[in-house]
Amino acid sequence: MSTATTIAKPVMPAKHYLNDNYGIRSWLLTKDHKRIAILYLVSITFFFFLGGLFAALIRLELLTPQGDLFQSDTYNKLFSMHGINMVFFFLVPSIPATIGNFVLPLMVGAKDLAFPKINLLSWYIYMAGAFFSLATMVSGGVDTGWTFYTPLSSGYLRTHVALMAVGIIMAGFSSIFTGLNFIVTVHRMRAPGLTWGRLPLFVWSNYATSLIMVLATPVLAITLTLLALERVFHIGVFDPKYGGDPVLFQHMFWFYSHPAVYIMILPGMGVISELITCFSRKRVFGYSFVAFSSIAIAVFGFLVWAHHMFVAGISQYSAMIFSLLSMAVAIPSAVKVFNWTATMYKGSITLMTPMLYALGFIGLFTIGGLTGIMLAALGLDVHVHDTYFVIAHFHYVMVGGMVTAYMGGLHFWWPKITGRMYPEAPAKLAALITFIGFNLTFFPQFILGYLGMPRRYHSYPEEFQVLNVLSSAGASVLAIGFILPLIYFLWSLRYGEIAGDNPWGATGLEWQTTSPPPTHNFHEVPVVTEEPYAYGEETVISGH
Amino acid sequence: MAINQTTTNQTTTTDHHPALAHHFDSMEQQQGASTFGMWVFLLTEIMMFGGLFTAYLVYRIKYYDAFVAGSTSISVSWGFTNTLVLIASSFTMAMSVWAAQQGRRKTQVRLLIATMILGVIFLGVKAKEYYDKFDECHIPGHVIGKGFNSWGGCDVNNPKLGNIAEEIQEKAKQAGATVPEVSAVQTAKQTEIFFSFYFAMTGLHAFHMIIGVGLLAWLTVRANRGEFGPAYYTPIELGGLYWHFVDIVWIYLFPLLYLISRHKHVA
Amino acid sequence: MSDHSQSHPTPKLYAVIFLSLVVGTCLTWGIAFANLGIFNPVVALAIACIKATLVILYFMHVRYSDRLTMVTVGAGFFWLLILITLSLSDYLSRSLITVH
Amino acid sequence: MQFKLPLFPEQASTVAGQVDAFYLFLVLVTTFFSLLIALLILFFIIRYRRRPGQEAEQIHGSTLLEIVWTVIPLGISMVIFVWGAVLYYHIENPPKNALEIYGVGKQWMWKFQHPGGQREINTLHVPSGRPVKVTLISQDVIHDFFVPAFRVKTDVLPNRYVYSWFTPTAPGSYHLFCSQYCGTKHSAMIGEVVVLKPDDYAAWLASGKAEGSLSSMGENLFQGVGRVTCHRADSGARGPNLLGLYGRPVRLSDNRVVIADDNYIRESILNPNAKIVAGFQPIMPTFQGVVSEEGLIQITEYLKHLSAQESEPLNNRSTPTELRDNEVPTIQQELQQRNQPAPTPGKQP
Repeated sequence: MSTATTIAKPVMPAKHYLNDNYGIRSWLLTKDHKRIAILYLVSITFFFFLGGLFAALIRLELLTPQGDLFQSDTYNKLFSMHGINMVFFFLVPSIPATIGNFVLPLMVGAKDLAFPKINLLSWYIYMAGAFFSLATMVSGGVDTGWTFYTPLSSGYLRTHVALMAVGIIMAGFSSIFTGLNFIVTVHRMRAPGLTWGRLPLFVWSNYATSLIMVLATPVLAITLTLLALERVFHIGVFDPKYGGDPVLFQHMFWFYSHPAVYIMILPGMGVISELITCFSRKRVFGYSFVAFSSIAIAVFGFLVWAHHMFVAGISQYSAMIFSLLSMAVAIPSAVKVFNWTATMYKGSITLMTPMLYALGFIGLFTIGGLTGIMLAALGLDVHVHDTYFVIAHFHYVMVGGMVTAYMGGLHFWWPKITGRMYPEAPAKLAALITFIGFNLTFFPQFILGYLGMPRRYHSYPEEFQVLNVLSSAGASVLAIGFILPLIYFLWSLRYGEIAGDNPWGATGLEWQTTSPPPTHNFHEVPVVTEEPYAYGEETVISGH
Repeated sequence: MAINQTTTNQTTTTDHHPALAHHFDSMEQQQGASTFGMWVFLLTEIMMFGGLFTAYLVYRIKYYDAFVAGSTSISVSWGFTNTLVLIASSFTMAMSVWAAQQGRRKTQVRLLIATMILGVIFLGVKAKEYYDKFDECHIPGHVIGKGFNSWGGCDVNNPKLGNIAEEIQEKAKQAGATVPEVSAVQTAKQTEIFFSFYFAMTGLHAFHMIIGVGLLAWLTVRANRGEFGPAYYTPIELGGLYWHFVDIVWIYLFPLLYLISRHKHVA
Repeated sequence: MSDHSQSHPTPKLYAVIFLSLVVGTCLTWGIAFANLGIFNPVVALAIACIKATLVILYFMHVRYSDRLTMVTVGAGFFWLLILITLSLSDYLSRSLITVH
Repeated sequence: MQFKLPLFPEQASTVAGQVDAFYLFLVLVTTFFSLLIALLILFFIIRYRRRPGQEAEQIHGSTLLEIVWTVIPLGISMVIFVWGAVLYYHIENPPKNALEIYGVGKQWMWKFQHPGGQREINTLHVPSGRPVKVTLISQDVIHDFFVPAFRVKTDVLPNRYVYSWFTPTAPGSYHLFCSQYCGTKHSAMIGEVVVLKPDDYAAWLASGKAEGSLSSMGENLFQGVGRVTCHRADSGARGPNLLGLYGRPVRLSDNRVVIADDNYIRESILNPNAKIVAGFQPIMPTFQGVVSEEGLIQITEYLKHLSAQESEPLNNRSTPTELRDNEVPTIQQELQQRNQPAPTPGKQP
């Protein structure tokens, strides 16, 4: 363990948020944002692996074209539950509710989030939603797909759609409360001297995310409420049988679900900004451009939803407007990628695990983003819409982007959260395995999609088998890449090296307190006097 | 924001108000945060009702005649009364916030109770309206309402019970036009979707009202204990914001649901 | 941030607002029975907007609040407008298309 | 299963090549930028790896660079948008002279009807070398008509006609997929599109059994439900004359003008009140639940047929429209004169 470090060996602080008090009550009734973050971490990890299990079964089924492993109904449930669990119970809360919850108050130098009780409430609502989701699964699952398109979901399926809708509405409210808390905290709780221009980019991106959560999620809530009412009482709002318009459901659904894509990716972008600067020992290139591009993405993200509906029967004029606006959203994303790359220029780069994830993110997100432009391009979307091309695209953004960033962030702040280091060698290996497995899984799906394999197919024509086998093989590699961290993170809780306050030599207020931080975060109110990422004039930040 | 001087002794400046939470530096900050938080919450409420309004607009354009017929069949005088009741309750609510700022405990409690009573009156009227609709079988949904029959009402044989098709013909006759029966029957059937929106929108609104009344009851108890005064009146202010928001929603619901093209059908 | 506590409206102002709201309601009600063609909903919504603005500015104290609150309120209505206009842009332009 | 790994689906329609060209361009753009970023990163991590005694050089940014990498992607994305939009417009709007075929999607099969009355299930025969317009509607949930080899796709909605058109180029058999998730047997809702040489197509049509052309079946239906008594040609008729209606602009009682296309006719049958022709009373009963989707298609086809026979101007007749022909510039003046393949009915192979 103890390698030759020149500085005195770091020690654990005597009193911190983890040993402040003990017992199940101290966790379940805590108002400490750090403990709530841990509660969230545990819950979403569960859903991540549950969703992953469904994904594994899907890939297993698709090994052969005949659809011989599961009944088609079972398969339909598998991909629906995979999508629902991953999107609503893992991706949406992932970075904001765990890393964001933990780090954001520290970053702005606050003692807690503005509304600690609401923060705890949001976790309970999430758990209630999770309970509904699990109850649905236990009682047979739903087979609507995560998109719940009417009239299939409202009138034709005999599964517990309404129950699942309630679960998702609850998960939605939990993210509304998280967003609300973040917005107020960033506005009202910043430490003295911490102006908007000095906020870490992670805070900016979480702020932008929160805006979307607050503005878009209620529309999902009302849409799914109407869907549930439609299903239970047949009120006729979305069902053509009673005079409703199924395309309206799609409009309202995507008004949330497109911005929700940015809920899922923006926090990841924030993490990457922190990682790239830290491991390049550099200020971020073009701070204000990166910061404002987050806001721009959040705002533009609301104007493009119907690019999911180009072939769904919307008017051609409308389709062109939405396509044009979709192009606009690509610009701020491109600006971010270029700025991150430029940040590394003339840096002093070390390839620690978080940095590996960050670099993986940039590459995969670039591909994911550019294929997104392909999908927003009208003439091409007609062909690739609802094929595996779409699947590949959003997994490049969601897994290659968000999950990679999440893993990077988790490694980066792990010492702050637990006070101990993760083991570097297996972590690097896991990062590599993830990267390779990911590309092997999803790159073939681009080709599959262009060849015309529609999504949500239980059986498929034989000529698609080669690519599907490749993809399934990749998935098994990917699974190892995700299980490995679970093992060594747990291991490190007990056996990891003591990290010290600032193992990375990073800037940012969260590194100026102890690891793990005390319950009230700072022993004295921090005062900010310089820009973020002031890696140039490094004063050696000692423990005390 | 952006207080740039380095204030070091923030925790010891003022005497500690009992309502000040540990993670805030001052009552000012706490109040600012709470009020702003409430506004952000109202933002989500706007979007939630907004989704319904959008769907409503789409169908209003699509089934305009049916929306006119549906709208005509609900009682405009009850809606008008309820609007006045709600506006009055907003007024008393605003006044009770003022009373809290002035530190007048008694006035404050009385005004809160008045607001609550007005809220309950509103809900009572709403219940009466719902009952009427129920009586006339203007209940949407192929489960609860068993669907509209071809006349848009309970019973073809008893046209007095909210027979929309009959009403359409009647009103047209008064205006000097004739609407054939087949046509009236079709429109009557389509009013079902209007009633879906009528119940969804007023129902969601009434749900907010019920929560609001509960909130007011809690505030009244606290106000009666004398918790609010010039130094600390945030909860009552937040309750007020919520109540006024619910009022605003109704201000839009009233013309959208009750007043679609009333003139056509008045002699 | 401000010290807005002393500039809150007085009961007299509240009463004036209340009366204008009542007048607005009566106006909406009265006008609904006059035939203004397509201007009926326009007028009704215009009055509703004025009433809502009065409530927001005075009863909800936005007129006496900081810019942040105003921006928040504005953002709410702006996003609502996005939802409505872009959705309707589809529905209203569908009939423009003549499929041969 | 043989081990071949194609990167493109077959090209079997006129747009396929255009879509592939666009796709290649986009792939090129994507590859260029991905490689650019990847190579830059690779270069930086090697060139600027941490070495003792070498500090990072602090750079705040460069507005010029920011403008450059805002404007260049913006320019490229505008090119993509325009190219895509032009292509989309082409893919979405069928030419006037297209051969019309009707399709109904239901859980979980496709049913097609040819103008001559031939029906098929899950297989669609089309001639090569001429545009084919498939008018589609769903009987239950949303389906999607997707032929990868043609690069066309359209969601098939309940309650509304949608269109898909293509000009097949190469004879052969191609996949037809339902690509909108539609329930249990979504992945079994597949079929094939068989492209035949025009001669073969004519032969195929002749060999098919049909109990009469679509429009004659429509005529039967039309008379069966008694509409012929309402929609007579003389001026005393209770309903508008339907002769020559199809494809024309109709002035409605609220002064709007709509084109009497498939969706209008369908709506008028099912929901006659919605769009009432000026000068007529809304007295037509609804036929919701009386006429099936396929029946509706037949009636539409019958009305089309009526219009196609009617080539002279309709100025002095009790027309459904109060517009005069000279007020109507170009809309659908020339209706498709289908070269109906020889009279088919009743021929058994």
